[in-house]
Amino acid sequence: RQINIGCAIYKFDDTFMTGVRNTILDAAKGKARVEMVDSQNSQPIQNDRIDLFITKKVDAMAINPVDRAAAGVIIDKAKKANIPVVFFNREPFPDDMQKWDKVYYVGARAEESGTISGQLIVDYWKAHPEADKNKDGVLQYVMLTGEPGHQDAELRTEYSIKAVTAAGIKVQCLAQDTAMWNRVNGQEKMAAFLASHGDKIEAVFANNDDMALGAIEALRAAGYFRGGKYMPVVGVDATAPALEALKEGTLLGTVLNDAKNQGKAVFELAYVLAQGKTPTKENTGYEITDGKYVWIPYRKITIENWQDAL
Amino acid sequence: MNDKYVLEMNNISKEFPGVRALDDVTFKVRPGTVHALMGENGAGKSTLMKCLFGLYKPDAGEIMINGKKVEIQNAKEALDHGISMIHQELHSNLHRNVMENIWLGRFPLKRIGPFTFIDERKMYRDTKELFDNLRMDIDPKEIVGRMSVSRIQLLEIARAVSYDAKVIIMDEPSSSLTEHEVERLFGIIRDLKNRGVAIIYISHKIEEILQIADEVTILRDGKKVGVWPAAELTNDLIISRMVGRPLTNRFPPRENKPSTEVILRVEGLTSPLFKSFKDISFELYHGEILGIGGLVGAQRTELIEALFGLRAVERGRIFYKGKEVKINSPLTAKKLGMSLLTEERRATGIFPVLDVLENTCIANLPKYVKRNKLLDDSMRRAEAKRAVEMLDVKTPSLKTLIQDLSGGNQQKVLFARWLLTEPEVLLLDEPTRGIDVGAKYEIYTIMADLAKQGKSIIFISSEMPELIGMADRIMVMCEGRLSGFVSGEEATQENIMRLATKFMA
Amino acid sequence: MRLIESQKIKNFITMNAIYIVLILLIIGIAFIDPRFISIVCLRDILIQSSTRIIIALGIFFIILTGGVDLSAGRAVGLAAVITASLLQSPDYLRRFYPDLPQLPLILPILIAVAICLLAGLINGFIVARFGVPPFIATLGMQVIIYGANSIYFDLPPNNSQPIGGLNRSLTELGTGAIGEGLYSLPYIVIIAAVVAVVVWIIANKTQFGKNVYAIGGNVEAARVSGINIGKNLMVVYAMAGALYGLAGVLEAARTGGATNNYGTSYELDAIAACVVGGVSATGGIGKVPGVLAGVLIFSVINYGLTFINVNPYWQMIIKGLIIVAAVAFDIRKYRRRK
Amino acid sequence: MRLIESQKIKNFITMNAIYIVLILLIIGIAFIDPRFISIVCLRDILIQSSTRIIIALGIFFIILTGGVDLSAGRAVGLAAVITASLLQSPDYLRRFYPDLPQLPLILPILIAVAICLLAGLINGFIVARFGVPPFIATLGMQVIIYGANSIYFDLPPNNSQPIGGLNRSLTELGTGAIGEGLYSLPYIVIIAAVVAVVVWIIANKTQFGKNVYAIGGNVEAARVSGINIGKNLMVVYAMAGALYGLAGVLEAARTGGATNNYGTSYELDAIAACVVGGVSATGGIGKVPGVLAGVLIFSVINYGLTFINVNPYWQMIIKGLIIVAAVAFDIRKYRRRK
Ligand SMILES: Nc1ncnc2c1ncn2[C@@H]1O[C@H](COP(=O)(O)OP(=O)(O)OP(=O)(O)O)[C@@H](O)[C@H]1O
Ligand SMILES: Nc1ncnc2c1ncn2[C@@H]1O[C@H](COP(=O)(O)OP(=O)(O)OP(=O)(O)O)[C@@H](O)[C@H]1O
Ligand SMILES: [Mg+2]
Ligand SMILES: [Mg+2]
Repeated sequence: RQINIGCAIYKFDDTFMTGVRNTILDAAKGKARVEMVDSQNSQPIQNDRIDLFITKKVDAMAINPVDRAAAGVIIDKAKKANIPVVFFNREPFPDDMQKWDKVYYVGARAEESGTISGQLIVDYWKAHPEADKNKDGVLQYVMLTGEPGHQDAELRTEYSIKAVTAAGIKVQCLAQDTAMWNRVNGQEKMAAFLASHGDKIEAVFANNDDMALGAIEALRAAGYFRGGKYMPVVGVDATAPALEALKEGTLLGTVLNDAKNQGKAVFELAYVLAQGKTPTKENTGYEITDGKYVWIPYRKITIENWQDAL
Repeated sequence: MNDKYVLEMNNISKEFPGVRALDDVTFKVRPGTVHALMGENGAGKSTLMKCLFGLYKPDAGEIMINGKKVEIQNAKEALDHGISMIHQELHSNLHRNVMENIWLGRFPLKRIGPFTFIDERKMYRDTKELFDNLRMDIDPKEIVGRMSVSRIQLLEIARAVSYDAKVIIMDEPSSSLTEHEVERLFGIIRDLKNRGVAIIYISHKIEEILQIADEVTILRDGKKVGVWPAAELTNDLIISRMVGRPLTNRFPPRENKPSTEVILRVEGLTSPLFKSFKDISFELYHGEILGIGGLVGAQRTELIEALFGLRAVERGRIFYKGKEVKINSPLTAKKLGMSLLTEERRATGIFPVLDVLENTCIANLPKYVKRNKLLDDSMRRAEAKRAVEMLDVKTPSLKTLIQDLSGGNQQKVLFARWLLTEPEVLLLDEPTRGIDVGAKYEIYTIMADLAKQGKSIIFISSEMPELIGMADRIMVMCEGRLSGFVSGEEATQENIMRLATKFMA
Repeated sequence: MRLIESQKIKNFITMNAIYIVLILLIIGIAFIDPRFISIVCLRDILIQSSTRIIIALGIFFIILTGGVDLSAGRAVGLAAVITASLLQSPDYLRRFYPDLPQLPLILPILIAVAICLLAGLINGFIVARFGVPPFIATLGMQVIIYGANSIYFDLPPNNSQPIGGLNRSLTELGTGAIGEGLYSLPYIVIIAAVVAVVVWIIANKTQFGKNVYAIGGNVEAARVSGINIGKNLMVVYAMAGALYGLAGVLEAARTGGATNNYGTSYELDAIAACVVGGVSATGGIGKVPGVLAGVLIFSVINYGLTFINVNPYWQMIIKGLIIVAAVAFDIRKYRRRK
Repeated sequence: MRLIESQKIKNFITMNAIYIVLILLIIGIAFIDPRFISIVCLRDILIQSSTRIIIALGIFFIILTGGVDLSAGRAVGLAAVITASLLQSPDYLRRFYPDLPQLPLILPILIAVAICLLAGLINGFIVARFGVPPFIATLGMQVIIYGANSIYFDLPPNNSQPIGGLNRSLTELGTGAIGEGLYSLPYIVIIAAVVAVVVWIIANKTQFGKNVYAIGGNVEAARVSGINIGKNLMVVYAMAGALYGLAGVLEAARTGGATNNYGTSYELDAIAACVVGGVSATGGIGKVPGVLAGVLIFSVINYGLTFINVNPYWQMIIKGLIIVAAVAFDIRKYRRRK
């Protein structure tokens, strides 16, 4: 019997999700048919897509929610239609996860990506006393955030700073603004930050690599990365251009979300569930925590290990 | 005559940037009379009426209705004060039907429970009744955009009448009506008069004024020249008071000699539309002025628009200078050396938001392109200036937006536009609509001059004296068909009228 | 005789082009996958069209006046967030207002609708009073609403977390139905149908409706007929605002959650649906059934292409082609018969 | 005498409202942080305005004809991706075309511009030939371009990875300058200035420009005047397309990378800048300096509010208010004198 799995991605052309969906499709080859749909970064559209999966009576669903709060309704629908669900990459709230036993989650803890980028700065700060340019013992930073209200943006912003303060470093936010995840805005906002704060800035946090790379362009234009003038910049995602920047020494570090393992785990779980079986470490190849969770950790990427992210 | 006034406008002044449109004008109207307001293009007639109707706010002066001073801020208040208006520029919503246009702003309503809805049936009945009373044959449910200009004008007359107003302003109501319809309008006006309604009548047709008006106020350059009982006035008196000098002839002498050489030959031209022109054949000679007469709906407009490539042709051939041509766009027609002054100034003539300079030059741009592909601005400006001066357009400057000119002056700018292209064949659709006598004479002179230079002119007119006075030959149409030719010398109102109704049931 | 018949058929096709396009689309998709012709799919499509219909009908009046409203989507988002924040289950852990007592369903809905109505009213006031082009007035409102909504959404203790755990009464409104099983009628579809009927009546049977057509058709003509342009415009924008508010409530109800990004760029979809449905962007022309057909065409395309499993990127290309073709086919009825 | 003077001043203010708004804005921001008045800030603002000016000037002609172009942003994105994919350094690891030889700078630029020009031409053709409203024709093109760009961007081995490692020759174009240091003149600003001058000449000194104003002023009258509407519209849309293409190339050059999301909703910014700059959305009215002022107002707001460190959410609200107020202030000059 042909097994059908419905898979809804929060935004089809998201760099990271493209990696995940490609692995899912690869893993499914010869085993199951995966219907891959786009939610266009809109929860209502995703709900429409899920209605469609239910109408078509797929055997299992793999859902990358747009808003994790909306998982409750999705689980209700799935339960009513008796179609198991694997959520991935954005973790539903635990109370929703408890609603039904055929609900699983594969992904990383979103907070962790923030924490790691904070640690990158901490490591640098501790290793380089000259990083405290004004010698006040306080880290003056600027922050480029993603789309306002976007879950990853909020968590990365919050936890990156938490990691720094947790390491006992005092911080001062000189400026924080949204660059809407993109490189153009990252560059333009950074230019304004530089004009306004100049050399007072001691570190740049960006919620993703694209914005970090934009900031680097602005810094370069302001004379950084030449003649010993340096600024620590961190991003998240480990995209190809980011790795290039690591290599040339402009980007301090980034955080790798492991698309390959996430995609593979998602498929394996959904595949097992679609056959009416219960996932275990044996039939999926992944450790299942609390009977529902498969955790794929984030990884810190710096100039030392950038090859690992290729 | 009643010596109480229903309406008094005292010492009204109104200034626009660059023009003093009204300068201390006093204007008084008695109930139950027709008071004509006259003056050249741009004299301030429409402006005065717009002040009365609340569309403009006068800079100075007061308005009294039935002896009481009133402030009129907008059209609604004017209507509430018993003033209604037929506007010089057509003001209809072309997408909606006739009855919705008539009752707009005061639809008959009915209540169903707590809600009020439009009473469509009453609206239909009321409209039918209105048209029956006015002896107009218009379907209340017809979409206005599908009607001809003159029928829309009738509709606007009906609307103005339907308000049961004390004062009805008619700003050039007859400019797009045929004589037959003007008669009907006068019948309506007499009825209204008998009911005690005061009519303010604006027109450039002096015959009409002498026929219908009781009193005449004349404006010149925004100032009041005076007010006279119509009985004391004659054609020449009115003209000399309007223009400020006597004007001896209505039509200039014509020295053109139509040659026997044909410039344009049309054979069996037929429109693809069911109710349009059919089997039209005629010839136009070098240096000839050919008039086209007919009643409204005779499809004269459609015919010459088809000649100019604006409308499709199903059958028929056109020969230009002996060669057969296919004219499927105005561009082709223009390249052949033809020009068309269209009937609807607002819809197909002016570029309202552009200035006089651009409006004048637009059809003639290729001539100003220099070697380096840029436009020769000084030449452009010089030519526009010359054309505007030749036609005596009243405009503060070439930079004034055309929408700020008076209606008649807009028409002159359009005339200037086509003269600049130095056409071989001019197609003119009601060229003197809304133009004052002085300017009309100038336009006639230009037509005569062009013909004398060997240019050929086709012109549509619903004013028979104009056809008779200006045309070498008159082609008459009836219901889309050609009903005959009359030569200029033999033309009389009677024989034109006979041909114009030839195919009517 | 024969000729007249064929002429008539041609005419019928021209005048009803948009409905024919809709039917052809459905047939085309069913041809690829016959299971598409089913009650379930029909119901899915109706459900997906519901909130869009409500938004499109709001913007419909504005386009009729010759205007446009770019703030529609953000208003939807604002209403969704407000409703969600005020209607969480008392036992939910991360409540927006931890100590808020249980409110009756209708109250938050009214608050959300009223706030959007007010935003619309301000749009209308700015357009009518200051003559600001609707594009700019509503663009300004768009960013203002988004800013305000983001500030609200970011309030502690919520701190920009998606709002979830909505009351059953609300989610029931969004996902429930009258009756059970195949032939059940979702509430949300009923609401959209009621809105459509009411809007149809307003547009065709009331003075206000006729005034709107008059303003869009020829604003000068409307003015000289004594219509209060300003007042009517304000009512139009306010009414549209209220409808966006309602749509926002339903979006929250349907997904069981809300974030400040709900409704992003819905206005484009709504305007497109109107224009596809024959509403003229310059005002004065358009009908309610046309708008419904416009929305349905988009829904059928979206749902249908996903149904037959077309790659999302190819979906975009096909969608673009269909829409342009549909309108090119439909527009012929307005072309000046030359 | 006194009266006439004050009248004149009032008139001057009305006619130049938009420039006055711009100056007031700058003064206002400088008041909060005087360091804003500096060469660095000026240069940043000019750099950030450059690509926007190019896009706005493209859309400017389209709005003059009474149209609109929703595909502008996506065209920018497409051009950026094409240029970037064809101009990567040979030693970059993740090249889009691993074996592509080093191309001369001009070739990929020409390819990108030509493709966008073609897309514009198709827009123009559909609008002119089939009478499809520009909103729909260009909305269709928007999704089609985005779909096509996404497919291209998703090709292996790239698989939707941001494209980086651009050739120095290209990034130099985007970030380099004539001269060094404070008083250097960035190439990108020079390019925008050249485009502005050329567009100004086309608009004011050529037959084509006059035709465009005429078409927007009254399309029927333009037809009667012997203007070839179809041909002119096609040139307008094609020219706009080429400008978007150029802007896309510069976006890639300036940021040193590209993704398929480059340019998202730039059309809205561009239209807004035009309307703020006094271009009438119904066509026929508008000037090049107004468009420049419109773009600069947006840039100054964006840059300035970040400069003085306003919270992003409040930035939105302030931005919305400023834009509406600016236009309300400016629009008075078009209000019919009563
Ligand atoms: N809105 C306006 N702005 C500027 N000038 C105006 C405006 N309206 C009218 N004018 C000017 O006021 C003067 C009087 O115009 P008005 O329309 O009253 O003339 P008129 O007597 O009705 O002429 P016509 O017979 O041609 O209709 C003209 O010079 C005209 O250019
Ligand atoms: N089917 C139609 N659709 C749109 N407009 C029409 C139609 N038929 C006629 N018209 C308009 O009505 C006007 C008058 O048309 P028609 O040809 O019936 O009368 P006419 O004798 O040419 O009128 P006139 O004597 O005023 O020039 C034309 O300008 C034309 O634009
Ligand atoms: Mg420090
Ligand atoms: Mg007048």
